Amino acid sequence: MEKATLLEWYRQMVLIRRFEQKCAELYQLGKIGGFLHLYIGQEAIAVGSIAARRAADHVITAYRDHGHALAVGTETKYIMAEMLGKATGVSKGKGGSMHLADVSRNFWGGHAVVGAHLSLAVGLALSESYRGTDNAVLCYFGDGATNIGYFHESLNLAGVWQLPVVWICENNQYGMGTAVDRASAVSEMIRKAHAYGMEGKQVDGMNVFAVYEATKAALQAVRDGAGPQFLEMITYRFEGHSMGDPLRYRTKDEVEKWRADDPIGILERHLLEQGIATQQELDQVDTAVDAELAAAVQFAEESPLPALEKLYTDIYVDSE
Amino acid sequence: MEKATLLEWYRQMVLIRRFEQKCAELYQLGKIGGFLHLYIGQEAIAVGSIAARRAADHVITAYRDHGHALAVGTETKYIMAEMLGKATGVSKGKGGSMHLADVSRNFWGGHAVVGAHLSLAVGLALSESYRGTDNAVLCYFGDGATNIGYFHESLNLAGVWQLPVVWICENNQYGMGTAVDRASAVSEMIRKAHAYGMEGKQVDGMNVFAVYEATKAALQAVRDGAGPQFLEMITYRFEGHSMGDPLRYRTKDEVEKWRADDPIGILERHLLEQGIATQQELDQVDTAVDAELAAAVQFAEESPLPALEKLYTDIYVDSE
Amino acid sequence: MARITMRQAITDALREEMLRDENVFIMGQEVGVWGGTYAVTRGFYDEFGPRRVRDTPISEMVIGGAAVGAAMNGLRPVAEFMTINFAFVAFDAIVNHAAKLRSMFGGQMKVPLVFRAPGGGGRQLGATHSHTPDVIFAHFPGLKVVSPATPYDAKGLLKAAIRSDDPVLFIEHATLYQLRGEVPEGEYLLPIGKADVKREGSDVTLIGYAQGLQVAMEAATDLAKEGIEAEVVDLRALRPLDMGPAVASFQKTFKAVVVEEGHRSYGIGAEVVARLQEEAFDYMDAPIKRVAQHEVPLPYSRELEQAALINKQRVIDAVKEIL
Amino acid sequence: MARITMRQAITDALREEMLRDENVFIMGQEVGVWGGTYAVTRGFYDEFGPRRVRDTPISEMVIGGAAVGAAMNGLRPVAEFMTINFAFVAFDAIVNHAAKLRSMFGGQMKVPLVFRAPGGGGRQLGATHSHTPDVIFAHFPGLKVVSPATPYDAKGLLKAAIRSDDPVLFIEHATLYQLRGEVPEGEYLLPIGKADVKREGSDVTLIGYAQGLQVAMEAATDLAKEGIEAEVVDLRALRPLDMGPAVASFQKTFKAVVVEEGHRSYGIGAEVVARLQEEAFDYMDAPIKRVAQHEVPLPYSRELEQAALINKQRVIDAVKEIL
Ligand SMILES: Cc1ncc(C[n+]2csc(CCOP(=O)(O)OP(=O)(O)O)c2C)c(N)n1
Ligand SMILES: Cc1ncc(C[n+]2csc(CCOP(=O)(O)OP(=O)(O)O)c2C)c(N)n1
Ligand SMILES: [Mg+2]
Ligand SMILES: [Mg+2]
Repeated sequence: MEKATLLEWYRQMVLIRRFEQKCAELYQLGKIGGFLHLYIGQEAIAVGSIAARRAADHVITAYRDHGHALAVGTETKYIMAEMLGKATGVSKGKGGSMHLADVSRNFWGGHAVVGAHLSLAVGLALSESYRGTDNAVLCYFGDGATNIGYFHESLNLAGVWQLPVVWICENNQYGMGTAVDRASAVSEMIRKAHAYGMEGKQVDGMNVFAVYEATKAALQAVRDGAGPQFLEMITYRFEGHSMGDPLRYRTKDEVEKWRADDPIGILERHLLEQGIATQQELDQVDTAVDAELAAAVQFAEESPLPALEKLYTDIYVDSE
Repeated sequence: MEKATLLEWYRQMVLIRRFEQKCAELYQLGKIGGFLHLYIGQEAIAVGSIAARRAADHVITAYRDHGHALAVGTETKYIMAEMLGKATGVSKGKGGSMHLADVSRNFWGGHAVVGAHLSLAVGLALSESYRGTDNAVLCYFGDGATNIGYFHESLNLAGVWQLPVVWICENNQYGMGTAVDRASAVSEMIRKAHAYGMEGKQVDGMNVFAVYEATKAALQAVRDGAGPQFLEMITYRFEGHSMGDPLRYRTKDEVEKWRADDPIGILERHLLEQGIATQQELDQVDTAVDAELAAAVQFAEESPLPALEKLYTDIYVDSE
Repeated sequence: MARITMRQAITDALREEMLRDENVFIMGQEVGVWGGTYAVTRGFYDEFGPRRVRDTPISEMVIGGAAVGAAMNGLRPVAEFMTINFAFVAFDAIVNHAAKLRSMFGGQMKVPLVFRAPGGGGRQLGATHSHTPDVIFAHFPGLKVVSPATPYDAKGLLKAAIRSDDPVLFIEHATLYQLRGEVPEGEYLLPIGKADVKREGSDVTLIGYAQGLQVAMEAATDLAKEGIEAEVVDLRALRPLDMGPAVASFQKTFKAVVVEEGHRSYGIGAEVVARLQEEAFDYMDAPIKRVAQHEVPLPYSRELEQAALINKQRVIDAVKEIL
Repeated sequence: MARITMRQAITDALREEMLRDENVFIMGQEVGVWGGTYAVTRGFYDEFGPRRVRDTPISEMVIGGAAVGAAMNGLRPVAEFMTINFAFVAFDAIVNHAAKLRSMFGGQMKVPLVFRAPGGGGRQLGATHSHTPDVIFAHFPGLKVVSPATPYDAKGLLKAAIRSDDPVLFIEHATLYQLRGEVPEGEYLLPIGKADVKREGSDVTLIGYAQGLQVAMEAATDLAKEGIEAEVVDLRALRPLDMGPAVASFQKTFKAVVVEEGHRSYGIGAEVVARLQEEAFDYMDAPIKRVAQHEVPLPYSRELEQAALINKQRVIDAVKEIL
């Protein structure tokens, strides 16, 4: 891995972390509305896996989508503008936190009905297979999402049609307040993959290197015609499910234990201990991220609200 | 197994077979309407498995339900009356072929939306578990039904809540015209069971003894608190999916091969070869069945149609 | 009488019914340990335990279907969809199974269950999460559909729904949870399928339910300041739909505006209009107006979303157009 | 002009569009090897192969969602639900995803797909399998909903639907597949969202679509024998709903009956009535009537089922009540 690449991963992970912290603030101030789901603790997954894709590969995820939007390279300011419901937002202010997308980067959103986007991923993969390309789809979803019918039908059909999808389950141990074992008849998500003819692989989701390598291999397998692949990323969300989570379902101890595995900390230690980067270099990255974020907030704050006439636009193509 | 029991199994299987043949005739005559799905070839499954239940155990199945209705002991004439849409039918003429039920015998129907009744089975099992009984549910469904979301959610929830259900997949190799492998990412249905924490067992569905033993063991396991069980009955439907099936999807040879395994023939040979019954005894059973069926048809034909005033009855309880 | 929130009224109804009848239990996502996403069942898990307060996976189809199965066999499930938007995934279980089994099997079984579902827009959740789709459930015979506008109604109707031997979809508008109103101490039930006059007046009839009713009430208050006395009728249930009070009022005022939060086209208002002109044709002095959501998927941005939703000014304007 | 069945017209439309545009493909249960449950795609599998004629598992959710995903990325799926009853299982994919994604993401994508679904009652399939639930889909902005009554319309509208850049739900009434009508040889498209006068007359306006339109036409023929000339308007699409021809006709006849196969309450007729009284209030001579399905889950028994459904006599009776 080149140093520049590793520093870029570090930068993205720090950017996501600070972006989320800033969003929490703006939510408290009432500037962000709706539901807000933070990605803190899971940064290594979006960053490591999306680093393994080619630009022509598709990305699609659930409502906990800020990390993926930043990792595909969408400019921070357009994402922040969306958070604030501004006309300059990626989705013109119509989508909000849960519905970021950047089709120009093959990032198809941000979807809030649990499991539904897995079926969209099947369609994206089908379109590539139909055209005979070797592009693939990275589809992210939570442990809780594996219990809905959409999951089953999507993984099965992708298997039957041997479509180019890498299914990435971000197993952060809970779906809202429900621990995996209270919602799923099996504890290991890869056991579900077996039912669709996939081997599946468990990956340390706190380690960006492990994530990168596993995704790279899975993408290669897909392109080699091995059919869909399944990765279970073992991770943890450090914050509540969304803002206003009463957090009655897990202990402080448990959270502390996982926080010791902070994915940014792991990468940081690696960079320093292996002598790949100096503390000064990392600090520079942090500073640059803070500046980018401040500029993004300013851009978003200063951006106009969508004009009321926009209410009826972008609904039908034909009538425009 | 006592001789009387075996003769009763034989009688039920012959009754189902002839009932179906008679229905095909009546359908051609326009006396039965809607869709008609015959159970011919699969008789050993309903008979063998229902023989293993206690009367307090529940039975629920899909639209291919005549065999199950007869096996639970519902009088043939009330079933035939339902086929003809008569007021004396089990469902008062409102259900038809696909919607037989006999709640007095804990037979909860006949359901035509593929997979939906698996979720009802979860509810039935929940009600027994809630009350602390050791009654169980036998839930039947096809290979094709394993691909719908209902299947996944139902088997998972039954697993999480450790409910007393025996899932009985009647794998007759096709869902309508679609062979198992063209619809399912795995060929063996028991591999799906693994994803819900069940071992599963493949059973020769043409052999009523195998079916009986497997179901008996599964029911015992459920009652012993081992959680839900999964049986894959390997079988074949000898006729089309429903009346009017163009039968373009399978070869004559394939059908012939399976017909050699006729479940009635297998039982018959066993009874004769082991000296359990004489040909004469079996012939007597056949004759009795024919008489029962003739009487049932007559009863059904002579029964009145539902009065038009019945249109608004049995919809809401409260308004009656 | 105590003034309590709609949330509290619903909590009380659930708790009272669970204490009264051992067959009543609750199932749904986050109803237990979490205490209910909208905090309606807070404390229930500790009080009633995991047997009667059942957290489920994210599996709406089986939540719907298992409730039906349990009800068929004699229990009285109160199954919660976290929001009514997710009831779409369970649509077949609701309109085909809960609603149809009794009649399809000739009355052999009954299906005494309640599906609770918070609904509605106005919380910046985006297009897929902000539906007020009540009408599409009300379309199907076999179901009962209730959606209260006040704490008093919510409590009495939910208790009646739980005791009903038929399947009831009970839609709670999420922005009304904080609304306070008077609720008496003792037990009471309200009949399902009886509309209610919430305000008397003689100049115009406003007809609404749930959030729409509250907007109509606000409009009526403002109109009164201008000397226009609106009678406000609360439908309370969408099936069975009781048009009696609305028709009676219309026969007095000769003018009506229907107020609903859902989309206008093929909405609740369309049916109310159709029935009024069927049942009180000779009293029609002017077109009956409908105030409803703009025909757009609801956007996230607050100002845009609010512009798409109903408000008292739109009701007032509609009234003035026909007065 | 050739007289062909509605089935043939739909087959021809599909085939022509597949030949014209490589991005058009078909997916659904039994569309391939079987040749379509209603024989609409017979021969397609051999002609176009498994890449473009894709048999699916019994998985309506992913049939719906995968069609959306493929459409987002530039293909033009024609996804079939074997019957519209099974579209209930895919309800979320249809009304939340196909219909909402474009607007929710600020126009970043388009979703050019067609969902085909045979619907309707009258074939003794029982309550869960006999819905005419068109109205509940038409309620949602973002979708287009089309349901033709004649072979000519079916062909021209289906071709237009496939070329539309928006998601279209195309509902085919299964009892109309055998209906014959004239269809010209060459290619033609019909605009989606334009109602059509199917019969001229001056005494009363009958408004319908699909099976309801055919029943209205039968009634009109009988009424003519008694000297009553009905004008018959075919809505053809339910969203966008074009009220122009119906309003114009009503302004001439002052009387109208809406005919639909679905349930009356919260049905298509309600919206048509509401719009007529909004747009042509001064022309209302009598209550506008609705002829629709009884509010019961459809029973299996033929006589009972027929009693619940619409027929020409009920239309004639309704007309006579207001003439
Ligand atoms: C169909 C559906 N049901 C319920 C919800 C409410 N809900 C939103 S997120 C969530 C938990 C999802 O958990 P998981 O898939 O593990 O993702 P995580 O939040 O942990 O990232 C639930 C229940 C929903 N959005 N959609
Ligand atoms: C949700 C749903 N989709 C499609 C259908 C149409 N359909 C009826 S039976 C059937 C095949 C089912 O196959 P399988 O489960 O293997 O049962 P079998 O008919 O072989 O007994 C299909 C596709 C349906 N009834 N319900
Ligand atoms: Mg999770
Ligand atoms: Mg099968």
